[in-house]
Amino acid sequence: MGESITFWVLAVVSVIAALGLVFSRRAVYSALMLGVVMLSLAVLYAVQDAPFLAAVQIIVYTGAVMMLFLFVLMLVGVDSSDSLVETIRGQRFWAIVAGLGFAALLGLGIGNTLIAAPKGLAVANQNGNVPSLAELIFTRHVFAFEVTSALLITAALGAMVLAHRERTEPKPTQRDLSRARFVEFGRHGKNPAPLPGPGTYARHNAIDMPALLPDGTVSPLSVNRVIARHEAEEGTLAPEVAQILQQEEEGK
Amino acid sequence: MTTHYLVLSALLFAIGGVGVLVRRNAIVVFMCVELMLNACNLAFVTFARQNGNLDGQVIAFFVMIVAAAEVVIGLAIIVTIFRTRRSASVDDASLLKY
Amino acid sequence: MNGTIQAPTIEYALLAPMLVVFGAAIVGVLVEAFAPRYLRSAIHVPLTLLSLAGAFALTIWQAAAKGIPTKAAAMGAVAVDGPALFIWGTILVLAFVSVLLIKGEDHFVAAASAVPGSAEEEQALHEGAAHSEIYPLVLFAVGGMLLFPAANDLLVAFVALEVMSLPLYLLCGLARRRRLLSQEAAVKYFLLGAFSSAFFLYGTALLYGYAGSIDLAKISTAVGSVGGQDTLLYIGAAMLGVGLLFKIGAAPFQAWKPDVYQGAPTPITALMASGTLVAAFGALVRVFWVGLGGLDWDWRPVLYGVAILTMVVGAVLAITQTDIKRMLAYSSIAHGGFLLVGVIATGKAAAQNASALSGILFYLVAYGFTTVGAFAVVTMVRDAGGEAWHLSRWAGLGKRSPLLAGIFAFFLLAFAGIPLTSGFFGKYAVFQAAVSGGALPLVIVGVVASAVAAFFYVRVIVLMFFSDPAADGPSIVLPSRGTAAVVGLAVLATVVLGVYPQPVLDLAHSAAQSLFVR
Amino acid sequence: MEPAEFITHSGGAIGVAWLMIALPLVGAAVLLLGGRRTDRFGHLLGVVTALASFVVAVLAFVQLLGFAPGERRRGIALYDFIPGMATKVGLLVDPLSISFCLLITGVGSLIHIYSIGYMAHDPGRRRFFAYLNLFVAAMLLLVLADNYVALFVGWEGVGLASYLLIGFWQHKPSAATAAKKAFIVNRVGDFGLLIGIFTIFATFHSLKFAEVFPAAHGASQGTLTAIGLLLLVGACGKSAQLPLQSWLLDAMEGPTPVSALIHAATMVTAGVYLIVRSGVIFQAAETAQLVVTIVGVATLLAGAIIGTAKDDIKKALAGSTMSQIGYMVLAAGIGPAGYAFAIAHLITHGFFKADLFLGAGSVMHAMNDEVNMRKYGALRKAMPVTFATFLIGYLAIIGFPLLSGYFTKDGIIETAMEHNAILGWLAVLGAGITGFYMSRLVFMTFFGAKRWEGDAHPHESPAVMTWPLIILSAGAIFLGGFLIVGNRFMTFLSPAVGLPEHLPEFNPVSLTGLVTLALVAVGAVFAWFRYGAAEVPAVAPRGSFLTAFARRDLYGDALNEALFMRPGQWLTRLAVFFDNRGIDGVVNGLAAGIGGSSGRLRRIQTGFVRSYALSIFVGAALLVGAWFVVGNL
Amino acid sequence: MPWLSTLIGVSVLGALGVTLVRNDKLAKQFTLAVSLVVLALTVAMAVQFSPNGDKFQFAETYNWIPAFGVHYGVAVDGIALVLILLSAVLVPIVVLASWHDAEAGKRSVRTYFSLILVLEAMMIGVFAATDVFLFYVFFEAMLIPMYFMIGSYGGAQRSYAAVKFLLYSLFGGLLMLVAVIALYSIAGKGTFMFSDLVGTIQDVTTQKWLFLGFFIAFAIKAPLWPFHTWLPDAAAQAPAGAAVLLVGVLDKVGTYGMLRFCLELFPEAAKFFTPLVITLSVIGIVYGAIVAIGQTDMKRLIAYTSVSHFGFIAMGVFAMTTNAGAGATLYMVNHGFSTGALFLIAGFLINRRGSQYIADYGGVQKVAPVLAGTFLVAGLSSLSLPGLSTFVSEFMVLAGTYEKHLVFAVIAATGVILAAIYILWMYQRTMNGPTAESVKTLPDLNAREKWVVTPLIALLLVFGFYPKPLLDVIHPAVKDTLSSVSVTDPAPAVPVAKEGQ
Repeated sequence: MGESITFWVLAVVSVIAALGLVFSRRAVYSALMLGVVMLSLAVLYAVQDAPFLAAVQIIVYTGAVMMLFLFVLMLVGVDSSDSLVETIRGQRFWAIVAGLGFAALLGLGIGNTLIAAPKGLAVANQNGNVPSLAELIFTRHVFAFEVTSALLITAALGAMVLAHRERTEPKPTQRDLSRARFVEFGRHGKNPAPLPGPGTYARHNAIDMPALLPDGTVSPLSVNRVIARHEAEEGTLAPEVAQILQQEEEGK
Repeated sequence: MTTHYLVLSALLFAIGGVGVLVRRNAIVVFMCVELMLNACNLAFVTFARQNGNLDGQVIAFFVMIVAAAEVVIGLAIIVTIFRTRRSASVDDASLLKY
Repeated sequence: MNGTIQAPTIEYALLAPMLVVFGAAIVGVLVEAFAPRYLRSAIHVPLTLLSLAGAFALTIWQAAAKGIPTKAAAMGAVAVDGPALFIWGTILVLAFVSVLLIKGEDHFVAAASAVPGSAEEEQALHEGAAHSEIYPLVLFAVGGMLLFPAANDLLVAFVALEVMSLPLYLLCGLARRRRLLSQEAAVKYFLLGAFSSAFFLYGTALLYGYAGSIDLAKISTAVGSVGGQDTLLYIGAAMLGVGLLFKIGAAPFQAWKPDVYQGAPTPITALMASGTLVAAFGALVRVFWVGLGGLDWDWRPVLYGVAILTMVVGAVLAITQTDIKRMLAYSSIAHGGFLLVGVIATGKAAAQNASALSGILFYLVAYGFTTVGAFAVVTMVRDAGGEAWHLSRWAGLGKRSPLLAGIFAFFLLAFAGIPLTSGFFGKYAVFQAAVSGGALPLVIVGVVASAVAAFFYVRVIVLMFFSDPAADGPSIVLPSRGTAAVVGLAVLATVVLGVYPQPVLDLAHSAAQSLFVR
Repeated sequence: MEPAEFITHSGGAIGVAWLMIALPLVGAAVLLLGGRRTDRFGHLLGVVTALASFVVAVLAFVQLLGFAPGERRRGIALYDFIPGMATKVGLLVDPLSISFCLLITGVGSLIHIYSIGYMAHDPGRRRFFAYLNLFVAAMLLLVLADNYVALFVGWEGVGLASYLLIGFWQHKPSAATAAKKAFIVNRVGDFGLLIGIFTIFATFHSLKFAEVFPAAHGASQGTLTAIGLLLLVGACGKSAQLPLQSWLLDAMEGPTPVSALIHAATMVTAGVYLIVRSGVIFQAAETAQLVVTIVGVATLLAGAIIGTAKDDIKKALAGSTMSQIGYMVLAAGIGPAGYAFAIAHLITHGFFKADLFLGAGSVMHAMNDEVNMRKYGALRKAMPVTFATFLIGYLAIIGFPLLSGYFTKDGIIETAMEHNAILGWLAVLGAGITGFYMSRLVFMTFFGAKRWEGDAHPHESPAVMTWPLIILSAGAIFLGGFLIVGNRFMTFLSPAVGLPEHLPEFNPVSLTGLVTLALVAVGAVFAWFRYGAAEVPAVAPRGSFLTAFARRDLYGDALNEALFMRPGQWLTRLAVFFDNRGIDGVVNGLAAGIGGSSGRLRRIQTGFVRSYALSIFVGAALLVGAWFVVGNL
Repeated sequence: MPWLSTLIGVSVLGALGVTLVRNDKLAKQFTLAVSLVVLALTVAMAVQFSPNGDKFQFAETYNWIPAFGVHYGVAVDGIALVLILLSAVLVPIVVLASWHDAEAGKRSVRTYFSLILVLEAMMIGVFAATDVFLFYVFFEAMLIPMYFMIGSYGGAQRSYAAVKFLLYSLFGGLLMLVAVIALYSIAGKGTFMFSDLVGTIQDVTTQKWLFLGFFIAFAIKAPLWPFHTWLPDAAAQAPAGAAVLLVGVLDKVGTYGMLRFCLELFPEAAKFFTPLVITLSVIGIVYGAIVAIGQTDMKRLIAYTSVSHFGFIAMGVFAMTTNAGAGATLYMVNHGFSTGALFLIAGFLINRRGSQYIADYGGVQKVAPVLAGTFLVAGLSSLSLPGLSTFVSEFMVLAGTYEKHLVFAVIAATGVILAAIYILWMYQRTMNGPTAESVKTLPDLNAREKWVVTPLIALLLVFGFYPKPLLDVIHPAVKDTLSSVSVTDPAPAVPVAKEGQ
């Protein structure tokens, strides 16, 4: 009975989360939804006499893989949200038709199968789940296990190939950099100093507020462009900031 | 109960499949693939109990490893193409066609 | 039962070819880590070639000296049987040839992490940087290819599939020129590959649920004995089929092939078109014949349809292609369809199965060599911006470089299945098996598709020989020794298999005679 | 009396009868292959070979006469031509063939000689003689063949020679067209003959006269009738009988000696030869015989009518030829009673018509190749020898008593009258018209006022041309009487063709004969008033409907054009269109269809990875669904 | 002595040799020498052939691909022998005729002549093959050299024509491949040797399907109506020499195949399909002739005449009487000479004037009488004038067909009239009439060209009057073929007393 309740709760949660994964505009939400699904599944694993897998699911999947996803999402730009307008003609329609059809086919197929009562894992797990799994992995499936190493090496190698760039000249020191900044200043008059920080006041303590110059006007240099763009979309952009950005735009 | 688990797994698999079809963000697409793999794992675990042997669990374990490796490669490729195109939309990668 | 685990027995000698390849790959990675940059290539190339040659020698030694084993190795995970050994030999030679091609010219990106067109890339190019990681990656892929057709259970098959595919996903994105296309190919290949392997996995899950095991042999026994769960079996088999058919590029799962073949660096395309196809077919045949052998009344009509669709789609779509690599990709799809005809040609009698299998094996060898040769020629026809892919650039090549054009024309004729080329006997062997297997209508469709396919092969010949050369036509690169060797070998194979196929047929026969171990 | 047995022969002149054919053939070969080198002596070689052939013919004739009448069918075997169909072909020397041989080589030699003069200034004279020789050889093969295949070889061979000679002045489009027309119309006849031969072969499995004729009675009536009619079609083509007559008038485009030799004296009579030679078959098929006689009568009238309206001297003579051959065919259709008259008329006609044609040639030679009789007149003084010989020929053809034509033509008319009164009276009518048009021709040419044009200076032809005329006119005078009186020829011919049940008796004052003479006289007198005494207008008056009818060859060409040429052209255009658009269109359309579907189908490959995924997804669903369906079957 | 292998081998080695010669002129002379050697060897072989001996002589059989039951098996019977002779005779003539053809487009001369020799090897091979598979191999492989000859050295539309030719033939060939495979598996003998396969297929329905597989391939090759449309394009675009080999020899493989394979392997089906095939043939005869009349391009016209002639040959093959069969075989040979002569002389003419269009000519006889004369003789042979060998064969075919299929033979015989129209009309338009301005300076045939034409015309004439040497060889083979189809000639309605019996 307990299993039933757990199942139904988690089934509903995981399906909703899965739908959320598919239909949320923001990639980050999708990622979080995926996390929810994974956690739900972890519990379901545990319920089905697979404690080891449940743990691995949480540690490896939710812990590592999801983090990787989030990391890349951040790298790619967390602010970008998908437009959900379909551009390929008929794609969404057929996708949903096929999805429903597929689900119906699988659901009906499996649902209609006469399935006997589960044999249960009591026998198989009598030495404990982990030792039994270990025995299988290191005997019957040892070859697959060994070959998996090739997979992991490939993954590491691949990541290196695509992301790592070998340095071919010495790394510039602080000294070099500051020298370069001033050379630039001398040539083009570019400000060698760091940009001004955001405005920090009693009412606002956030990076989305621009700094004020001594004359009370907004310092364009302190405006975070990414945030400004967001706010412009949402309509919460302060008018003076908007004005400045406008001016800058025209100035170009 | 087995049937219930299986239907859930089928549902998740189908949702993942639809997700691959409708989402444009490569990362989300990839997440949907992961969802499909998770659905498979659920089926494996369920069948393991159903059949009373641990093979299913072993496979699920392997799937997780494979998925991890796949994620690394996949994300590396996606990042690379993002750096080139400044876009994570899979629709933008459509020079090769017909 | 007090927690002691019996140590598994692993027949190292049997698995030696695979282990050599994997081992060399790992050594390669170590070289990458520890050897100075300027030495890496010099170590990699011989290492790779030697390991492949060694693996080949071990395969031969196994087959010739030690006889064909009758039991699965490595605790039943890997089946090193006649067909597997034959396929290994084929893959190893093709991989060897492809490696020669890889080392031949500067096909690969200087710095993969650099954004195309950026200063970094310029600089990398300027410094002559190169990714020597290619070689271990190729070795890993080849290792996967070896394992895939020998996998005796679905888990190993899945792992092998990934081991084979992951390096290829990467390699696809590493073309030196047209990097946008190359990266796009990688991303497409990767996403679709992952998508399809999910299907493969789900199929595995259902079959596991049905049979209670993932051993092909046990599934096979279950097919006859388990009742009431046929739906699981059907869906499982179908989904497994999706994963496998995707790898061989059968319609309607063929869409990735042209894009990926076009975008990938040509030597990698050659490797994929030859090695991967061979491996995937080996696995397909093993899964369908060994695992689902009892189900052939069900899968045969389905594959029938798939084969027809594949042949037609491949042949028809190729007609209007203007890119040489894309055209060859479609041609590869069509050839996949022809091979499927052989897969369907099973029968109840072992002799029939053996003849169908030997037909497929022979076809794979014939097609593999020809296709590697064809891609090798593609690498030699260059424009200012790299390979001259557009067909219009090939106009009049016959006048500019009669030898090369002649060789390419010969390959095309082999693809078209003209007698006295290897392609003819390949097609013949497969069709003959199919006819005696009762698949005559399929053969007729195949024949019509061949005629349509002949059109686009012939069109290229027309372009090369019968059209006047473009004023600023592509230049023909003087081939490196590697490329020249590849082309030479391919020509030799195409001629010899076309004129005197008997030895290879004998080999394929004796490989097929033992059929698969279970 | 039945024809005699065939006897295999060797030795003597008959044994080397093949020399008759070989000699002119060698001559032709030498002249054609030798090229310009033989220009100098080409004409002489031509004449010599023809004469040599004549000598062999005479010797063979003499040898033949040496045998008893019942042993005068001598066959000589030559070689296996077509194993299985025409094995051991050979030559047959019998009274019938030797008569032809003498005519062909005799008249042929004369015309060869005449041509030396006539063609003296033609640059292609050597070629001309080569063709003439070729003709003689082919014609001799035709009549000497002892089987239908060899006969057919000769048959088409003379057609070829005729083609070459009609188109001898090939630079004239009209000549080239006429030559082609002659060949094609002849081919229509040959088509019939060919089918006839096939029928014979299918029926008897033999084509040899010696084997077929004795067995002919065994065949069914239908078969024999069919064979007869088919052979008749062949005869119509070669002998310009209705409805295949149209080529003969056009054939006058050829040089005049050709018209004399081929299109009057010899080749056109081949049809008569064929019918007489196959007499056994015809006699067994009455229907076929009836058709033969009808064709003969129709043609003799048609030819005569055409002859009345022609201003072109050669065409008028050609009409007359048609008409005279019509007489022969009529006689040949009657059976053994008519055979001798047919062949005798054929021989005498050979002489006097050759005489007339060569005379006409002589006139044209004198008049700068003018052929329009309206531009002649009063030539009798300018060319006395020509006039005299022409006059003899004229009298012979209209059947002036005691000249050749009188005996032979009257014989035919009498026999026809006996056979069938309607045919007889129509033949009499034909004789009357002959009297008119031949008189018209003579009066317009030699009498009346000069109507010469331009720089015409008519003069008598050289001796090499006049001597043949003289010899021929001698034949025209005496030959008929010699052959007919006392049934001399009929008896001679009988071993080859048999004898009628009762021999005809020559009756100089029969009713038919008198009526015929009267009609001829009326025609001649009428012609005198119209063309001798009266002024001949320089341009032909429009004339009545009948005149127009005759002038336009009884609308034969118009009919051909409407029935065959136009629909043929239309059919050709349709067929070409159908081939390009229909059959080839289907093929190309199929190719274009595949190409087009490729162009459309490749759009499926959109380049969007999501589309590809969709196809995989849908494909997977279909695969699962299909598996279900198949699995649950 | 392995005659046939020697012939093939000499040709192949010659082809290789030609590519090695560095000098174009030398290459030509070498090719000519090789082809003459082959001719001499062929004649030497033919002399040793005994017409009443074994059916297949000079047999050689070696295992080639035991896995498929394929042998390298060659031998000749009378039919194959005369066709090999035809090939051997035509090749030197074509070589001589094509002396300058390859230079026109500035393409490789050596390749062209090498291709001719390759083709010769394959032509000999295809007629000599006694293994069905080997036959198929040659049948298909033969396309390739011809494809290159048309495509590389042909006229303006050459690539279209070449592709059409190749695809058409390939398609037919592939259908035949299916039939070949099916024949092998249904016969279940594990061998492709023709002699072992004869009579193995007993089931009539099976025979019919297999027959169709073979027949369509042959009908395309021959080409029979309505599969003919590739021929006018290919023949019109091919250089004259290639056109001669194409129409003169290659297409004969189709009718040869019908006679050898369709009849003997599937006798019941052959009988069943006889009305259909003969109908197609007759349509082809009349249709080809009518379309030929309407052509404006000389080479296309000649090609269409061949469509008509192939109708005669196919009709003769399927009439199934000794005379028709022997006639058809003889027709194959004669047609090679006759059409060969027509194409070559038309080619000489076209080379001089640079146009294939009939309308561009007129009055050539005046300026080039020898050319015109030989053209006329060739034309007359095409319209089967008695005295030329084509007559004998056409006569035999028609008479033989008439024995069994009266109506068809009569309709087919109208081809005789139509032939006169198309040939003479073409001749009139090109050679007769006033000399066209553009041809006034045309030279007459030169010595080389005369050497090309003379043997052809001589052969036409000799066999026109004395076809016995050929027929003596052909007859026993055809009789044997017909007896294996178990048909007999109809008996005469009225038996006659044969002379000398």
